[in-house]
Amino acid sequence: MDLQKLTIGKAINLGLRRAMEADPKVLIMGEDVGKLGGVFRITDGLQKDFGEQRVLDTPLAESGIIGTAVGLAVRGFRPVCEIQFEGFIFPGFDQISSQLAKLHYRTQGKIKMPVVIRVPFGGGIGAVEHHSESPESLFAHIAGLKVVSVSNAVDAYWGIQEAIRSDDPILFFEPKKLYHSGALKMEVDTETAPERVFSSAVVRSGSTATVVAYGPSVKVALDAAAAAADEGKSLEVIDLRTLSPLDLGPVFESVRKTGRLIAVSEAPSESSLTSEIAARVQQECFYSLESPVLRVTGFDTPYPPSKLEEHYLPDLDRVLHAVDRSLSW
Amino acid sequence: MDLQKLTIGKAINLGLRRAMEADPKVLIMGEDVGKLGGVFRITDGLQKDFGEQRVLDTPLAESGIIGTAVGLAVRGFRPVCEIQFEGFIFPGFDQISSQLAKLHYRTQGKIKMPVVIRVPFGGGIGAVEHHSESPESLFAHIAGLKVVSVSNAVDAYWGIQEAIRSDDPILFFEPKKLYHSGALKMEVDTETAPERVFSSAVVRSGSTATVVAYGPSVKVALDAAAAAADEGKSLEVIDLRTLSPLDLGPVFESVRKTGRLIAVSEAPSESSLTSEIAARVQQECFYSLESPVLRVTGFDTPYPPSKLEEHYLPDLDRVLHAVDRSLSW
Amino acid sequence: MPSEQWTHPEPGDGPAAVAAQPSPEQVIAGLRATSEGGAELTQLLTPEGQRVPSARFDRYVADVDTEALKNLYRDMVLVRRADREANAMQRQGQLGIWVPLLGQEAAQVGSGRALQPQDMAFPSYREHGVAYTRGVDMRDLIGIFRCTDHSGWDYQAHRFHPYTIVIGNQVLNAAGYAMGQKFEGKVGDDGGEATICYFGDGATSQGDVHEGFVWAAVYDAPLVFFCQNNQWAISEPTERQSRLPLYQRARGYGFPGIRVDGNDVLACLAVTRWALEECRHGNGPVLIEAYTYRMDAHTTTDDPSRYRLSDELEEWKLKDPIERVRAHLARGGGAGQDFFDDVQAEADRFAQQLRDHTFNMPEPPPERIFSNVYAEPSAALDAQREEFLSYLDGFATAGEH
Amino acid sequence: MPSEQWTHPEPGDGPAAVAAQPSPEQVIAGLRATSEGGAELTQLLTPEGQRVPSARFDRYVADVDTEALKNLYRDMVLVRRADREANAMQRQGQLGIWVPLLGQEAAQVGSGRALQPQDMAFPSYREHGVAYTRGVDMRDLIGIFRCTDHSGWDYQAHRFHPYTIVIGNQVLNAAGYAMGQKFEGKVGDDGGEATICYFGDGATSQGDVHEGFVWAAVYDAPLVFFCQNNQWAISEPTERQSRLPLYQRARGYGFPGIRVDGNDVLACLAVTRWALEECRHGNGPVLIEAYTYRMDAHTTTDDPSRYRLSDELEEWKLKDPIERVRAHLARGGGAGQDFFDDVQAEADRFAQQLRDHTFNMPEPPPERIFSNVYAEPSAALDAQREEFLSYLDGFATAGEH
Ligand SMILES: Cc1ncc(C[n+]2csc(CCOP(=O)(O)OP(=O)(O)O)c2C)c(N)n1
Ligand SMILES: Cc1ncc(C[n+]2csc(CCOP(=O)(O)OP(=O)(O)O)c2C)c(N)n1
Ligand SMILES: [Mg+2]
Ligand SMILES: [Mg+2]
Repeated sequence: MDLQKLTIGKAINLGLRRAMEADPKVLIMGEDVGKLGGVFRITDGLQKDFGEQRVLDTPLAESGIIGTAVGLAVRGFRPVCEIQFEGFIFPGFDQISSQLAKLHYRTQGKIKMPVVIRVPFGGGIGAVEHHSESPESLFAHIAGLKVVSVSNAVDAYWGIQEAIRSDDPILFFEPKKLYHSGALKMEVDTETAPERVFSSAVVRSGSTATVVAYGPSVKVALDAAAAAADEGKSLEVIDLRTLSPLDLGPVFESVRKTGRLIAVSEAPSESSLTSEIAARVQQECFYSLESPVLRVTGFDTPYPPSKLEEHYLPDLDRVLHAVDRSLSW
Repeated sequence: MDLQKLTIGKAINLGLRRAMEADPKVLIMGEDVGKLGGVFRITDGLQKDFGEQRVLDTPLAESGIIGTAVGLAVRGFRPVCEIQFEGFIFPGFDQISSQLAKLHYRTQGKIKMPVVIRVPFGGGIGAVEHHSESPESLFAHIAGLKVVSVSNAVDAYWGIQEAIRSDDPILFFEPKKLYHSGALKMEVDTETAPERVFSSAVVRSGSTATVVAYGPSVKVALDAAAAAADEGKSLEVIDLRTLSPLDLGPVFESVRKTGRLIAVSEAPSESSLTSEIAARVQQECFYSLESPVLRVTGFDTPYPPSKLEEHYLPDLDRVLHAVDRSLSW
Repeated sequence: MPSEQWTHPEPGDGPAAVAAQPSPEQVIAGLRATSEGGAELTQLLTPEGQRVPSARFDRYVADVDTEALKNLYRDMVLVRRADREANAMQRQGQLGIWVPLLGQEAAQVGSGRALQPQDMAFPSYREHGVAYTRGVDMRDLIGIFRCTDHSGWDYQAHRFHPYTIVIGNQVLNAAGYAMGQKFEGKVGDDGGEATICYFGDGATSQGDVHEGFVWAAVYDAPLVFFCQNNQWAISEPTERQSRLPLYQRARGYGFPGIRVDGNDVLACLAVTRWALEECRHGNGPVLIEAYTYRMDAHTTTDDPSRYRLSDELEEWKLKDPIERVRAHLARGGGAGQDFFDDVQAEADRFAQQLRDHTFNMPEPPPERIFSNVYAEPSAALDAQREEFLSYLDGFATAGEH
Repeated sequence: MPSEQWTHPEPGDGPAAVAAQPSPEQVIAGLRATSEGGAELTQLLTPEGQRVPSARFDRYVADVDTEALKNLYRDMVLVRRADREANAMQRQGQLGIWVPLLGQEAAQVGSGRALQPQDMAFPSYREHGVAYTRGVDMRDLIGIFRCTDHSGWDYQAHRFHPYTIVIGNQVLNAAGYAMGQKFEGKVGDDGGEATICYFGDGATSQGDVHEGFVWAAVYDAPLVFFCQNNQWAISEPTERQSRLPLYQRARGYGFPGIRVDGNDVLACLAVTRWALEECRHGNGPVLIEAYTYRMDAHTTTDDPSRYRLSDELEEWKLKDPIERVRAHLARGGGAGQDFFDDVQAEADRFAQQLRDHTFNMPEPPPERIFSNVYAEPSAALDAQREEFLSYLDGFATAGEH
């Protein structure tokens, strides 16, 4: 057993390295991913060790990155694209929705699309505009794509490898705020693969209410659960991990037990993933719910100047407030 | 009072004409909107009467259409862009989400974005790929945009004018299947403006259950209500008209009366507008709901070959089936 | 076909037909602009069927003897006949839509026949002629237009990518594929691989086409950009997209651009062979503008009389891609009436097969909606399928449907 | 500043620094490629401060006497001083990030001063020097980088659009604006209007920039595309974007492209004036490539030592845009030490004002989150705001925060 203490960022870096070692068809592509190792250093060292034909500093255009990745996949490669910040994925939206998501369906499975698009997402880093958004719901709405997110180093290390091995196109959302957090460093057993990363997982069990979250919000939910425990409330926390298709079985099970659900996400709530969770839970757990599903999310506004982000982003207090509202409904 | 019997398509055409007469800053832009009058003929005759500087046959690129419309709006124009089919809006997604939606917010209101993007959407016309989709939820999730849809000639005629007069960027979704339906021709009083088109409206009252729909699905809902009446069930039908921000007051009110809600849309259900409706209604009407909010939608797949669309699209039977499920929950 | 099909609004819609009448000056300017290819047009066969020598390109068709030319003629006749048949079947309600290639046979057959088996082609949506040269059975293609399927051939076997409808997308996909050929070391000698990518004059405005140019140039991808300038993007003439002839676009990127007579099958063959050789040997990419004309409507839902004059069509008929080969063969004694009659008869059989197949195509089953959304199954989607199928079963059982 | 700021991973991250070491040949090739502008570079002032005559462009700066040149010098010194101050303030934690313009003062001041008041400018995110020439108070600009605001000046009054971060977007927005100038009949004579649009070398790969070229060409828009080729797009050299010098990109679209020494304020002024005149008179668009160098990091979160050599920087220091004007003024007797000292003192005061302002900027109130999402109010959003504000009030009342 090879145990390594890793940040989330380093875990992805190491996972990418393992995937590249395992399969010569795996390519890394994106802006500044080569010499610089990416603006977050997630691809650090890979170009040096695998060369410029496997780690490509591409021209500056996201449609180009994704559109050529689609073609490379048709050729038999397994491209892993990095989008520098989630706010810059939009020029690539068309290639994602029109080609990447649909080629397998269009060709009745004759063309596989083993493409991973890595997207650092979310706020809390004190950045300027377009660097702190959470657009994952947009991709969850597009059929043919898989959308996942990780919240810890173990899932990051194994998840990126699972994603790269998958024959489906995957949007891989990475909680940029937590990349280099020393506090979140974890012992990762880099040899014993878990059965499957991209299913929902109960990460803390409890009985008073259920909190479902993903990506950077899992930490918020866990912090809230710890705080709630001090007040004698026992929160069950579920990390979704797969955002589309959703794996809501564990959520239904939990809600049938607790009767209450709070869904947490940094994204605006309107027509979002948390809407979907509420819609499905109210249907599947209609007679179990003791209060409506509540949502703690970013507001339905553009991402504000980041001096205001502490107000915009769900935090421990807002989650606890929602728990209280749920309990006193 | 000037009464004219109009199809939806002709009503939009006439509404565009009125708006252009009323304000010389109104421009029409898009592919084939000039001499051809658009592939659906919605801009028929406008270039002839207003000239090539007010009705622009643009180069073939949607980011270009929307990106230049943004600039024209900064200059003081009021561009009305036509996207030829909803499946071709994606190359323009970035300009919509990064500039059109955000410039007003970014500049604290100093720059207004009075741009209308007309999008023929939905299926049922026996078309090839990319010509039958319903991507409206994606735009509903983006803060800063307004998203609306019309289902009849009166709303079409007045709605397009209301949208063009608005200082906000508006995605105007038009039910292409119904454009030229003679059966839906309506007497439109072209002189007496209604107070406001873009609020939700009860279009048929009832007491057994509520059906909420928009765009082409309103007809399906109304047909279902007519059929249900024969079986002694009285369905209340609400036409959303505004999809973002939503105007759910009338829906809440109705659900408090009927206790049951069915949301209908051609779009896939996952992380969609109908998810949002379910999420909000379960919260606001928690104690009124006698059964969960049910959804009748397109499936979570790409739009299938259109020989299969009769199965894919919500129809009268599926709506009635959902009503039955709701009643027997 | 639903009655609301998008080009059939109810009649009496007013003045647009008038707007479609250009002024006499516009007529003349339009005719000149669209029918003359300019001095830089590469031509090996004149519209009259005269073989024009070309110091640069003759060697690329040195192997094209009379037999080979007859084959090219046959290809074009078959492809046109199938195109006309499909067009007719659309009128008869057997197809939802048809995208005619009429007039573009030489551009498609010439370029398609230039490909080696190991080469890859990325079409747009009008490349039925290229599909044919890649060995795609046209019966496997018709489902797209009958709306029973989104695509239908074996892409690997034929090295012919699915049709792409979203303008420009395939150019980037092709650039990626060609990069892959390069990365795999398949570029460099006579046996090397290359890729060709088809798009229209209108498409050149799309960002994706530009990005395809950038990527292919930066990665020295073995990619031939084959732009069929058929003068129109639906109702918009090429002047709405560019000030300059489109082949000149390549100048700004640092790779060659060339204009070929797109109605000259020999020139298209020669120029495309040259371009592919360049790519094969690592000197890609190359842009070819095939100067041609869309002789029919944009699609069967289009009505060109609203935006262009029949004079223009008449002008282009004189440059018909098939007629010039026939004239050349007939005049040079390479083929007699028997040959032409045989080809016509074969074409009729070819079309009849297409028709028989089309009329007898099965409807796709409802569960197809849910098939192949993902390569790895999704429990959520499986549940959706099961629910819907049992709902349908309910009707069947109840006999309601 | 959060500790997770994206360029500060925990130390000891391994071999990337090694990967950043190019070979000696790469060093030489790199130096040559980036520091020589080539034969077609328009230059009016050599790096040594020598005035080079230009038959074509001298007339565009005929009015630039010593006084005017001193003003340009002063502009550049002030702008650089403010840039350095802001950079320092970021290091001190007063700004979230800073985007330095160091080295690009001549390109920005020269082009910015070429504008007439009626002209419009669309910047990217590094154009603090252009902002200054448009009369934007740099204090109104600093909020973006302190993250208190997304933008801060009066765009109409200054005819200076908000900064645009998404690469390439503003090029299309500028094309639209310029079309508007044309549609309003503001083009055609000396008093006409024009628009200038700024973007980088990396941006040229984006589809939006291409589409901007297409639109401006097709609509004869009075638009000057001003590309500051500062040799780098973060860590990627211009070779990752193009085979050819970027000004040649214009060739494929049918409008002029020109390369100017971007470190020569006089040449930038002259060439931009020429280009604006062309546009003003209806001969637009025009592409200018200002050949310059980003002397500092991409932003304060960037570490250029990972991808480029300090030799390169040293090479470019010899071409400093301010030094050459100083040398010219000093040598020609146009200005003495007093003048330079005065300017420096003024610059220090200028920077001090910026600093004072920055340190005293108020925090934006939470309700700002909800302001100006729409021009016309939304009941749904109002409810969200009210709920949040009363939630916040709850804390205040409870004294919990
Ligand atoms: C992104 C996108 N926008 C619009 C359309 C609708 N459309 C289909 S074909 C066409 C014109 C294409 O013209 P051109 O590129 O010249 O090809 P041609 O049809 O003439 O072969 C348009 C606008 C589309 N398919 N994709
Ligand atoms: C669409 C998009 N993709 C990526 C980025 C991230 N990014 C910011 S600046 C930059 C490099 C830009 O280079 P260049 O155009 O040369 O301008 P410069 O910064 O050198 O002035 C990148 C990749 C972005 N802002 N927008
Ligand atoms: Mg065309
Ligand atoms: Mg640069």
